[in-house]
This record gives sequence, C-alpha cells and structure tokens, in this order.
Amino acid sequence: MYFLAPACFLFALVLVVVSGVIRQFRPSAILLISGCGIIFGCSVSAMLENTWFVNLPYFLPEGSFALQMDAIAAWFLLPMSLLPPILMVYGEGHWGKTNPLLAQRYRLLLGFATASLLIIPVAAHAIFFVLAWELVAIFGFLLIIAGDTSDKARHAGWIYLASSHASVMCLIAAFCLMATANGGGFFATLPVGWAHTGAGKACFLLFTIGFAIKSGISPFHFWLPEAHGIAPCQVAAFSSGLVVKIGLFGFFRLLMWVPDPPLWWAGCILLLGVLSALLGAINSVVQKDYTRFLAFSTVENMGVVAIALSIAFAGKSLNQPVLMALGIAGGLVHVLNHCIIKPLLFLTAGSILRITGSRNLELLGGLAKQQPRLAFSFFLGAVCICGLPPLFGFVGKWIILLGAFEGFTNSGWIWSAIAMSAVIFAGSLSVIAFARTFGIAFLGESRYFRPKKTSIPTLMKRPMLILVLFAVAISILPMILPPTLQPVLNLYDQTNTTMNPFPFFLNIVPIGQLWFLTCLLVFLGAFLWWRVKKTVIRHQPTWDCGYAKNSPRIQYTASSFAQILRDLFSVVLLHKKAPPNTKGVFPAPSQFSTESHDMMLHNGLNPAFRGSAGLLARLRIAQGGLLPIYLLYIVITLLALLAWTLA
Amino acid sequence: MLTAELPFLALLLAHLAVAIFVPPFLFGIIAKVKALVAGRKGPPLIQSYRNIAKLLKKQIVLSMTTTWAFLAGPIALVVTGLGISMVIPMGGTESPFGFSGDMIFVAYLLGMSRFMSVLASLDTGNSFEGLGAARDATWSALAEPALFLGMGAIAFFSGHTSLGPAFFAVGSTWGNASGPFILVLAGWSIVFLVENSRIPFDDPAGHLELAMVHEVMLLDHSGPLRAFAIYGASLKLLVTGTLLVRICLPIKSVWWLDWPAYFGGLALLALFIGLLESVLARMRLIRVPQLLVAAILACTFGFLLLFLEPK
Amino acid sequence: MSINLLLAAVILMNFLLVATGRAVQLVRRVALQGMILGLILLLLHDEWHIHVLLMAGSTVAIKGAVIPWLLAQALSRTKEAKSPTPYVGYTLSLILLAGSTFLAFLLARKLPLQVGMLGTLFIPASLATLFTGFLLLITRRRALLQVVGYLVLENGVFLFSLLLVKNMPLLVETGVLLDLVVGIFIMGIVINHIQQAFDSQDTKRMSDLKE
Amino acid sequence: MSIALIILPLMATPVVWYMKPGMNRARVLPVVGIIHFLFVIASLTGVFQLNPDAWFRLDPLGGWVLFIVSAVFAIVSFYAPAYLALRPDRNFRIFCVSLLGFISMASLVATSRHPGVLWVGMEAMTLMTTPLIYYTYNRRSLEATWKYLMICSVGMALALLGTFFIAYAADLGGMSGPLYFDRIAEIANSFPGQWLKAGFVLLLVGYGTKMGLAPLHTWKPDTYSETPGIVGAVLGAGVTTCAFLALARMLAILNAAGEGEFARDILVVMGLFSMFWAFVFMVRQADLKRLLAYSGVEQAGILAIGLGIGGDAIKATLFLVGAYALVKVSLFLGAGNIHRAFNNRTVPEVSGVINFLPWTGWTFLIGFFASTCCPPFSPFMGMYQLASIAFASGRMWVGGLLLIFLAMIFLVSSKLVLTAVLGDERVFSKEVIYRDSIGTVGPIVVALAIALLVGIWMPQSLSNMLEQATQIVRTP
Repeated sequence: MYFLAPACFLFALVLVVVSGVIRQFRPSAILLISGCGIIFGCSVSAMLENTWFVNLPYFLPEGSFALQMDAIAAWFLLPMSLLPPILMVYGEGHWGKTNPLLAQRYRLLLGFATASLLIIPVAAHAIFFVLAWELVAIFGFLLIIAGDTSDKARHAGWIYLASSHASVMCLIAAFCLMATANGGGFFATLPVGWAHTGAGKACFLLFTIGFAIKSGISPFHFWLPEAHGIAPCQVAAFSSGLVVKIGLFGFFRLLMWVPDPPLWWAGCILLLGVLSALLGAINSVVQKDYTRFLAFSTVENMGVVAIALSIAFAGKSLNQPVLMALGIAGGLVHVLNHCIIKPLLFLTAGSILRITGSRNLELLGGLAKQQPRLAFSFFLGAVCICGLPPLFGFVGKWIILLGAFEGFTNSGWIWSAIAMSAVIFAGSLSVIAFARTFGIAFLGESRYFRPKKTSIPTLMKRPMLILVLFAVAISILPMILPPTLQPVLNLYDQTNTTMNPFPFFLNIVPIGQLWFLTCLLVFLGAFLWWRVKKTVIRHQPTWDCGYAKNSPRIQYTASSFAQILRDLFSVVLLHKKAPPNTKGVFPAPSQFSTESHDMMLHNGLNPAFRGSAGLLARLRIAQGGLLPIYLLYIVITLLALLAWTLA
Repeated sequence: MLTAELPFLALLLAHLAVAIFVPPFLFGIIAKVKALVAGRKGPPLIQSYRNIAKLLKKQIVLSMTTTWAFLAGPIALVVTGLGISMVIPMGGTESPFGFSGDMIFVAYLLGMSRFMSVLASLDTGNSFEGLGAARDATWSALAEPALFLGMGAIAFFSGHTSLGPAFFAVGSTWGNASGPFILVLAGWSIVFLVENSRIPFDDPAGHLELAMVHEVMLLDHSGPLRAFAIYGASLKLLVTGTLLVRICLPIKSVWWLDWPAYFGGLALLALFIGLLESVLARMRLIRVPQLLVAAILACTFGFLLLFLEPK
Repeated sequence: MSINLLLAAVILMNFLLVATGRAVQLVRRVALQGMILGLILLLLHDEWHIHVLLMAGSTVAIKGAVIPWLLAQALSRTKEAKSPTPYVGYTLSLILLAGSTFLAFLLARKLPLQVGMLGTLFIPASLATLFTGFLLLITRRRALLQVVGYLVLENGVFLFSLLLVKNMPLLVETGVLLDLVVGIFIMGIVINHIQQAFDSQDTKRMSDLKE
Repeated sequence: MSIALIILPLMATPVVWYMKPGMNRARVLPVVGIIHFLFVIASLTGVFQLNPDAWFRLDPLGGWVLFIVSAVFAIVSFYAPAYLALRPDRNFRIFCVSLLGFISMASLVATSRHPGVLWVGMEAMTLMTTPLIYYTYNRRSLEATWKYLMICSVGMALALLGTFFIAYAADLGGMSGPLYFDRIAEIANSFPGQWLKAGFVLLLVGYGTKMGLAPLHTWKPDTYSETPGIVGAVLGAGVTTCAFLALARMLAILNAAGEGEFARDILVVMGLFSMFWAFVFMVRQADLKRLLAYSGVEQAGILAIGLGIGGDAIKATLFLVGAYALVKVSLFLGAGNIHRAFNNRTVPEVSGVINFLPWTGWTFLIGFFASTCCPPFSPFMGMYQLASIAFASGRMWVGGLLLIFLAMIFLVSSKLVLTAVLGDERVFSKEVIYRDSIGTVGPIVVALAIALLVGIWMPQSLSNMLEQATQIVRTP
C-alpha cells in the first residue's frame, strides 16, 4: 500500500502531460480532468494523514528524484489540481472556433506548465524543486506571449522570464547554502542555531528574494502587472491564480525548515508584505486597464498573505503556538480564497474583453444589462476578494487580523499593529477599487460601445459557473475549513501536542457563531428584498436635472472616481497628466488624458538598466578591431600572471 | 427582576428595540437642537418616524438604467446596521451575538455597506451620484484605519478581541487609563463625523449637489428604498454613536443603572452634534484628508501610549 | 664560453631586427639569427652523434634558407617597396626592447638552470627574443613584417628548446619544426589573398570587424 | 593501436581530394564521422581493447573529451551535406579535407601521452581549421582568418615554451625517459616549483587563447561572426573542448606536483573575469553569432572556474564540457540556418524566425534556454553541481558571483534571442532559397535530445568514467 499513493501521483502527472500533447480537445480535456482528479484525490487522502515519501535516487545525474506529500503540500495541491481543467475548457471556448491552432498550442503549454507546477509542492530535493520552478517560468513565459506576438507583449513576457530566472538563481544559491548546513540537497529541518549564523542570514535573504520575485511581493512585483496586463485572460488567471502561489508555498516550506527563526525575519517579511499590500492597493485604485487592475489586486493579496506569514514567523520565533497557528491558518485560507476568486475575476475580464474588445475601463459601462450572469459573477468575485462578510473571503482576513490582534495583545510583538492597520487599509482601498471597477464597467449606461447582443460561448460560461459554485459552497459551509486546516497546523507544531484538534478553532476562531450571524443577516436582507419587490414599481429615464441633450459620456468615469486618492498618493503613484492646451483666445480642440505607470519599473528599473547599459557600452572599445591591440592583451596577461606567480 | 445582568432573551429584545426605534429619534433631537439654536420652533421630535412611515407606503420610481444593485444599496445599509447593532454592547455588559473577533466583523460590515451604497449610486448613471459615491467611499476608507487602531487599543487594554468584554473592561476600570482613551475618543469622534457625513465634512441640509456627499447618493431613491436609506443612515449614526458613548461611560454592571446612562449618553451625543452643526460650516474638500490623517495619528498615539505604559 | 658569446650575439641581433624599417634587410637578418641558432646547437653538444647533426642541419636549412626564401617570394610579388610606418617609432621600440631585455634578465634570475649550465645566458636570450617577436608583431603594420615577428618569436622558443635536445624525442622536435614551416606557409598564402583583396599589405585597413 | 583513431580520418582525405566534385564528396564526411564515433565508443567500452603504443593511449580523461569531440563531429558531419548542397557553386574540397584533418588532430590531442605531442596536435588543428574560416571569400572573413591565425599562432608559441619549461622541470627533477603524463603524475612532487609555475602560466596563456578565456578571447567574436554556422560549431564545440583537455592535463601535472593551489586561484579569477567580460559585450548585442561567441567565452569562464574550484567540482566540470559542447553545436548550426534563410545576422533584419523556420526557431530557443543553464537540460545539472560544491568548499563569493553573472547574462542575451526568434514576421525578398529540411534540422534535434537525455538520466558507466577522469586531474 505504501507505494500506491506516489505511484498514482506520478501516473496522474503523466496523464496531465499527455493531455497537453493530444491534438483534439475532447480526449485531452478528459485526460487532464482525470489526471487532476487523481491528484486532488491524493491531496485529500494526504489531508487524512496519508502522507508519503518516495526517493528514486538513480534517476537524476546528481541529487535524486524525491517526492514528499505532506499536509501543506496537499493544501496547495487542492486548488492547483482544480483550476487547470477549468482554464483549459475556457481557453478552448475562447479560441476553439476562431483560432484552433492557438487553442492547441495553449493546451500543450498549459499541460506542461500544470505538470511542472504540480511537482513543486511535493518536491523533496533541492535540484528537483529548482528544476520544476524554472520549467514553470519558461512555460509561463511561452503562455504569456502565446496570444499575441507584438513587441509590447514580448517585452512584458521578457520582464517576467528574466525576473523568474533571477529568482531561480537566488534559490540555487540559497539551496547550496542550506546544503552546507544539512549536508545534501534533501529538505530537512535545519540544525538549531544555524539560522543565526552568517550563512543562515544569507540563506534567508536569498530565499526571501527568490520567493518574493515569484509571488509578486514588492519591491519585486514590477513584472506582475506588465505580464498579467498583456497576457490573454485565461493565462493571466492561470499565473495569477496558481503560479504566483508557489512563491508563497516556498515561504511556508521555509517556515517548516527553520526550527528557531530569529525575530527580525518576521519583521523583514512584514515589511515586504506591508509594502506590497499598500502599493498594490493604491496602484489598483488608479488603473484604467481592468486586467492591470486585477494584476495589482493580486500584488495586494500577496502582500496580505505575506503579512500573515510574518505573523506565523513571529509566532514561531517567540514560540507562541497560537500566534503561529493563526498566521498559518489565515494565510492558507486567504491563499485558497485568492486561488478560486482571482481566476473567476480574470475569466470574467476575459469575457468582457471578448465582448467589448477593449481593455480600457473608460470606454465600458452598462454591461450588467447585457450580461446579467457575467455581472453577478464579477460582483460575487469582488465581494469575496475584498473579504466582505457574507462570503468566505472574510474568514481569511478575519483569521489574519485575529492573529495580528493576538500578536500585540498576548505575544507583545508591537509590529503586528502595523500588520493590522496595513491589512485594514489595503482592504478598504481594494473595496473602493472593486466598487469603482464593477460600478464603471457594469452599471450605468454604455459610454462608447453601442450595446450589441454578443453571446459568450457556453464553453466559457461553464468554467465561470463552476468557480462561482465553489465560492458559494465554501461560503455557505465555512465550517469545512477548520478540519482541513488542522493537519497543516499539526504538521507545523509537532512540539506542542497540547493543542488538540478542535478547541483551537472553537474558542479562538469561532466560525460557528460568525456563520450563524451571517445567515441571520442574509435572511433579513432577503426579507427586505421581498418587501421592496412587493411594492409597485414604475420605470422612467434617470432624472437629468432638466438638461436636455444628455449623453452617456457625462457619467462619472474611472479616473475621476479615483481622482481624490490619486492626488493624495501622487508621491507613490507615477502619474503623467497630459493637460489640454487651452492657450490662445480660441483654443484648438484638445484632450485631457492621464497615464499611470508602475513606479518601481518606470522610475526604478528602466533608467537603471539604460544607465548601466550606456556605461557598459563605453567598455566596448576594448574590441576595437586592431590586431596589435589584441596581441598586446596577451602580452599584458602573460606579464601579469608571471609577476603574480614568480614575484 | 433586580438581578445585575439581563438574561439573554431580554438583552436580545432590548437590542432589537433600541436598534429599531431609537435611531430616528436621534435625527429628531439633532433637528430640534438646530432649530432651537436658530431661534425656530423646529419639527416635532418624532417627525422622522412619520417620514419613514409615509415613505414605506409610497410607490417606487426606478430609472431604466438601474439594475438590482440600485435596490441592494439601501437594503445593505439596513442589514449591516442591524448586524452591527447585534454585535455592539449597548447598555449591558456584553452584546447578544458577541464573539471573539467581532471588531473585525464590524469594520468589514461597514466596508460592505460602503461597497453596496457606492454601487447603488453608480447604477443610476447620474454623474452627481458618482461624485458623491467617490467622495464618501474615499473618506470613510481613509477613516477606517483610525477606527481600527482605536479598537486595537481597547483590545490591547482589555485583552479581549470581542467588543462586549472589551468595553466592559474599559468601563469597569474607568479611571486608570483615561489618557490614551481620550486620544482614541478624539480620533473616533472625527471618524464618527466622517462616517455619518455630519457638518464639518458634509452638509446634510445642503441642496447644491456638487457640494453634497451623502445626501446626493440617496438622490434617486424613492418610496420604501428611501425609507430604508434614511433609516439605515440613522442606524449607522446610532451604532457609531454607541462606540463613542461606550468608551466614556463607566460600567456599574447593574442593568437598571447602565441602560439609562447609555440612553443619556446618546441624547447628549445628539445634542452635541446639533450644536456642532449650528455653529460650524462645511470644511473645504481638500482639507478633509488632513483631518482624517489627524484622526489616524490620534488613535495611533493612543495605542502607543497604552502599549508603552506597564499594564 | 663560446656559447655565451653566440647567445650575446643573438641578443644583439634582436636590436638589429627592431632597428630596420626595410623588409628585405629584416628577412636577411632573421635568416642570420636562424643560422646562429643552428651553430649554438652544434656547440652545445661535444660529441656529435647523428641525432644532434640531423637537428642542427635541419634548423640551419629551414630557418636559414627555406623560410627566408618563402618570405622573399612573398616580398617580390608585392609592388610597394616601402612598408608603411609602424605604430611606434623606431627609437621608442628600441627603448622598449631594452626594457624587455632587462625584464628577461630579471625573470632569468628566478629560473635557475641546471648546475652545468648556470652561467649561460640561455634563459635571458630566449625570453628577449620572445619579447622582440612580440614587439615586431605589435608595432609593424605590414602583414609580412608581422610574419617575421612571429618567426623571431618562434626562434626565442626554439632557442630554449636547444637545452632539451638530449631527452626531447625526435618526433616532437620534427613535429615542432614541421608545424613552424606549415604555419609560415599558410601565413604566406593568406598574405597573398590580403594582397589581392586589399591590394596592400597594410593591416591597419583590416580593422572593421569591431564591437 | 589507438593510433588507428588518428589515421582513420587521414586515410579518408586522399579519397576526398581526388573525388570528382559533386555531392558524394560531402557524403564521405558522415560516413567517416559515424565510423570514428563508433570506434571511439567501442574503445571506451572495452569492446575493442586498445593496447597503448609508444605515444598514444586512451585514458578516461582523454576518452571522455574524444567522445564529446567525436559526437560533435558526427553531428556536424551529418549536417554538412545538406548545408553544402545550399552552395552548389563552391567546390568544397578544401572544406572537407580540413574537417577530416580537424577530427584526426583532435583524436591525436585526446590520445597523446606526451605534452609535446599534445602541442603538435593542437598546433596542427589550428592550421587545419584556418582554411575553414576563410570559407566565404570576402574582406571581412579574410580579416577574421588573419586575426585567428596570428593570435592562435602566438598563443601556441607561448604554449610550446610552457611545454619546454615543464620538460626542463622534469629534467631538473631527475626524470629520465619519455615524458608521459601518467609517469609524470607519479614523480611530479620532486620537480622544482618555480619552473612548473612559470610553465603553467605560459601554458595557461597559450591554451587559454585557444579556449577563449577573457583577455585572450579577442579572436572569437570576429571569427564566429564571419564564418558559416557549421565552422562555428566545429570551432566552438570541438577546438574549445580540446583546449580544455590540454589545460586539464597541465593542471593535473601541477596538482600532482603539489603546486596546484596558485594555479587554481588564477583559473578562478580568469574564469570570473571572462564571465564578466562576456556579459559586458552581450549588452545591446544585435548580432546573433557574436552573441553565441560571447556565450562561448562565458562558458569557457565557467569551465575555468570549475577547474579552479578543484575537488569533485572537476567531475561537474567535465560533465559541463560535454553538455556545453552539445548545446553549442545545436546553437551554431541553428544560427547557420537562420543566416542562410534571412541572409543577415543582426536583429532588426532577423525576426520572427519561428513563423518562417518553425523547427530551427524552436530548437534555437530551446538551445538558448539550455545554454543559459535552464533546467531540465544538462548544463543546468552541471552548473548546479558546480555552484553547490563552490558553496560547500567555503568559496561563497565564487559561487555567488557565478550565479549573479549567469542571471545577468540570461537577462541581457534573452532580449536579443527572444526578439529574433519570436518577433513579428519580416517581409523579405523572394529569392531566399533556404527552407527547413531534415538534413539541416535533424542533427540539431539529435544534439538537443542528447543534451536533454543526459540532463535527466545519467548512465552508470558514463558516471564511472567521469569519476576516473576526475581522479586523474584532482590533487591525489
């Protein structure tokens, strides 16, 4: 029996890869669904204490092909095995008729990317982990530029690929340092006290940089809005929903490896988390392109999970098991929430893009009238991702904030107050951002496009429906979360066996009472809705203060909605206004336009790269083309080496 | 009947009664105070009850561009208001449905009501409502950290993350930590005025749409929707008012003393708002964020003071 | 004693090589230096068994006659008599050569020879000739003179190999000489192509492959 | 009888010389390539016992290098007929003879037991490859040939002087009889230190010029950019690997004599310098072949660092040599195809290769990922081992700099390759004759497949051979 679980895991991986290779859609979809289903089964069984470790040493030239399935890996594998089939069906719906070749290439790349993605949580050897990590980066890149071969798309893809490769290099360095501590590439808990040595510090910094780049935590988030703002929405859903999570998974693994993390580690991760939560939230309020908006919202959510992680790290270093448990539980629930809802939002954005053909929020409006189901799914996604009460997004944020409270009340870690206010402020900003996007895109009247009745193919509607059902199911029964979280908490806290399974969740995180109160409020709302519907309703055009020629463009636009916040945070946001030139007695007709760029990329990295490239260009005269100069180099090297050895 | 604490059922009924009947009365008091200060007789105290009753019987006129979001706005206002009132301890020592971490629930319910009211106002496609929605949402988002840092201070002081026990601890040891709590009170009063769009931030009685913030969001609501909107606003006034009142009231944990004290506090608060509105004029829009930052700083210093002094 | 004399002659010959500007004179002096090398080889070994004789004969023949004949052929085919002025003036290159000879002596102190050979000038001579070869290669602009520079460099290396004639197998010696001849032969062919392509042997023109 | 390996290609040269001009002259190359490759495999796996004769013996180190070079030659020789068919106007007699000469000299270098013979082999290989460079008769390739010839001849002269220094050190150390590598290894510790050090420095500069270490690499970019892809493959993979072998043999002598410490430091410094230098010249590079040249310099740097770190890093380095050779062959042949199709090398003109030459485009992209040490390919495995041993042996800075340079080089070179391969389609002239065909793409796919296979699965016999080869080079 011992060998059954890993065997079917590997078989499932093979299925996923083969599903990509097959040309027709139907068999490949069936294969992918069955493969992911098996993996889902494996992870559920791993949740029920059926963890396994298998090592096939002879496989790789060096190191070994080792797999280890434990509770934390199972938790990440759950969403990672559910989403790919959904995204593949959506991709088929989107490109199936119009561009079958592209659909077939998308399936191929998605199959490979999913297979390499599913390896990472179970990889138990450094080489194998890094191998899968880079494969995901390469296939992610090919997916991003699959849709369109313009220079802009390729540039965005290039930024993604280069930063992922840099993160791989950081990880290799970190794993090598770790190998010096526990001898050999296998993942094992590090010796006590090693974290405080020089190598330990360097290893932590490298791990943090590597994982932060991959999970889009600022200041390394610059690639995320570029890549996800350009990529086709189902690819952005795949990478925002899943690929970004393996960066966070890395942090969870790091938390497990280090028995005694110093406290400044928690401070470091908190700083990164707060930075990316606030930057992500502020930037997302001012975006005009709704796919970039969703990308910045991903950066914000990653920041919130990083804050939860910092609380967990603080808990472990102050050995407060409750604080650590809250941090981990909050982080994991928020990851699950983001894994389900962000793809839903991206798929909805993809459908909007298909209908209106434009990514600019200013041109949209009144979509709720044409696509009521689409509007409802975006609304549901928005409510859930902002953590607003009725849906289960609130449970994640609630546990994180409970952890923050626990941090400064009982554990005396003052910085968790900053964690609390960052989560709250980022949350309220994202409420505005999502209200603005939903309001401008779906409500009111259509600003530029004549509302034409184009229907979305069923293959695109089904995936969104499934995701909506997932969200609603978990929101109705948040009680299923504690039992699934319990094995993970036990994994992290072998030392303290006093924490028996359920009381932790009952007295510290009373989900039952929360659920009861929320149900009451929902019923009250339903009653009031019935009461309003009962009254006689007359319909008239909106009251227009008597202004006769009223055009829909007079409606409040996205940038005007965000104007107060934009001016307030103008120091952080890079915002270029092109003011209309109204000079002269009869000014020519002109236009007012604003352009918002990502501060880190536009002011930070691009000038730095241009400057250094210019600097290096000066060194290129060394290859000046004259043969004597080259021979002079040889003589100089010879003399230098002779002087070094003989003198 | 003279036991120190109300049984659960009595407490629940008390909370429901207060939540349903008291809020319009607060509007009555404010209107009456403003009128008396201006030398007028002013509308009777129960005028807003009559308005709400009349509106409930009228028909609804909906604009063609609106969808379900327009209807959901006012309903969300009422539902979240009632939800918060169930969780916040009014007279007694704890609230009927209090659970650890309900502070967070309160904050996010406020967020939910803000989200739905913004959607409702954007739905009509009228630019004034968008203007009002943008302002209201932005300011209350900026105010939320102040609210939460105050709650953090109370939680830190009392050791509980549930509002009931927290306010009980604050009330029962009334004297010894007054410094930090005065700062928190200052911060919260600014938050209170912003959340309910009272005078320094928005002129409820004003009629120039460009200047309005809260009123303009209810512009197109009619009939029961308008009733719910007005009742929701007053409920929000009550709920945020309770936060302010409970932080200054000592608790004797005897119900027939605490509840009258609570009602007296509310009346006093309404009186104070009325006076404020008849004395001050509306502030310029660009200076509002500065005041909000002041509120956040006040709460932060309150929190730090608490944290640094030995408990 | 007489070996030191000849070695000193080689070092002086280097100065002569650097001083001349005219190609024909340079080729003749290189031939002379090749012959001196053959002579040194003979003097080094008192009993001349077949191995030494063969080596000395082949050295004198190749370095003294065959290669200079090849260079002369290449010279005659080119029309231009006077070679373009080198990058570095003659006086400066003489100074540089003096400096590098001094450097050679400095290095020689670090590398002690066998007990029998301690007094001889073998190391300084070979290193000095090596540096002369480099100097000619770097400063001369004409392709042919660069080949001569390479030849002088080769002489420096060959001068040192004279010490090892006893235990270095014949195969290696002949291999080295053969490679030298083929190398010079190929350089000659390339120079002809340069002559046709650039219709002048000035290598300054050949510098448009750059970064 | 290992001399047979050398004579086999030489026997084919007269056959090729006197054949009437036509395609079957080019077809002789693959035949010789395969026979030579099978012969090497047979001798390595002991099927065909090669008893060592006077000058030539196939030890594991030489065996591994010859295995790589002969594999490279086989791949290139299969590519040659299809490539030469594209230029029917040229009679490629000299071309085929030089290629055959190259492989025979490479076998000589790999099997030689005497440093002098090794030098003769290397010098002959230089002279043999010179006509290959002057393939396209124009001024620029003439200039490239002249530079290649002069710099390499000067380098080899220095290497010769270094060899003589080593021989003289052996003489001083009282070693009688022929100077065989294995005999040197036994009694090396009695050699005088100064001579060995000076000798190694000269040899390092000499063979470093051939291998392409930083300040001495100046001939590489010019030569690779002016020669056809096939010659670049032979030079890049074959000649560099032989130069690496020579350097490894000399380091073995140093290590045996106990003087290895200073040599390893120099190698590490020069390795890091060449990686930095390659990075400097890759910034804003527009020419594909020059980019490959500089990636060759960077890879030579990594090999030097590997030798410099010593210990069991040498096993990783030997593995890396093989991996790099295979990947570089595929890249150069790919670049050759692109050059033939677009009749240009610089990026603005070359773009959208994937739409026009799908096979070449994809293989070039995958080859690029392999050459910048992306997993699952074998260079990644070698590089990872190198980095972990560098960190384990306490050389944190060396490991750190190695990884930083790799990341920066990937960042810079990916900009060019991605624009070239994945850019939007160029509209270009009609008379372009080149199209992807089995002959031109098959060898590239085979090379990449081997690189992928060895990256994922290492046969035990191959690993043992690498282990023995490491024993030869590392300090006893």
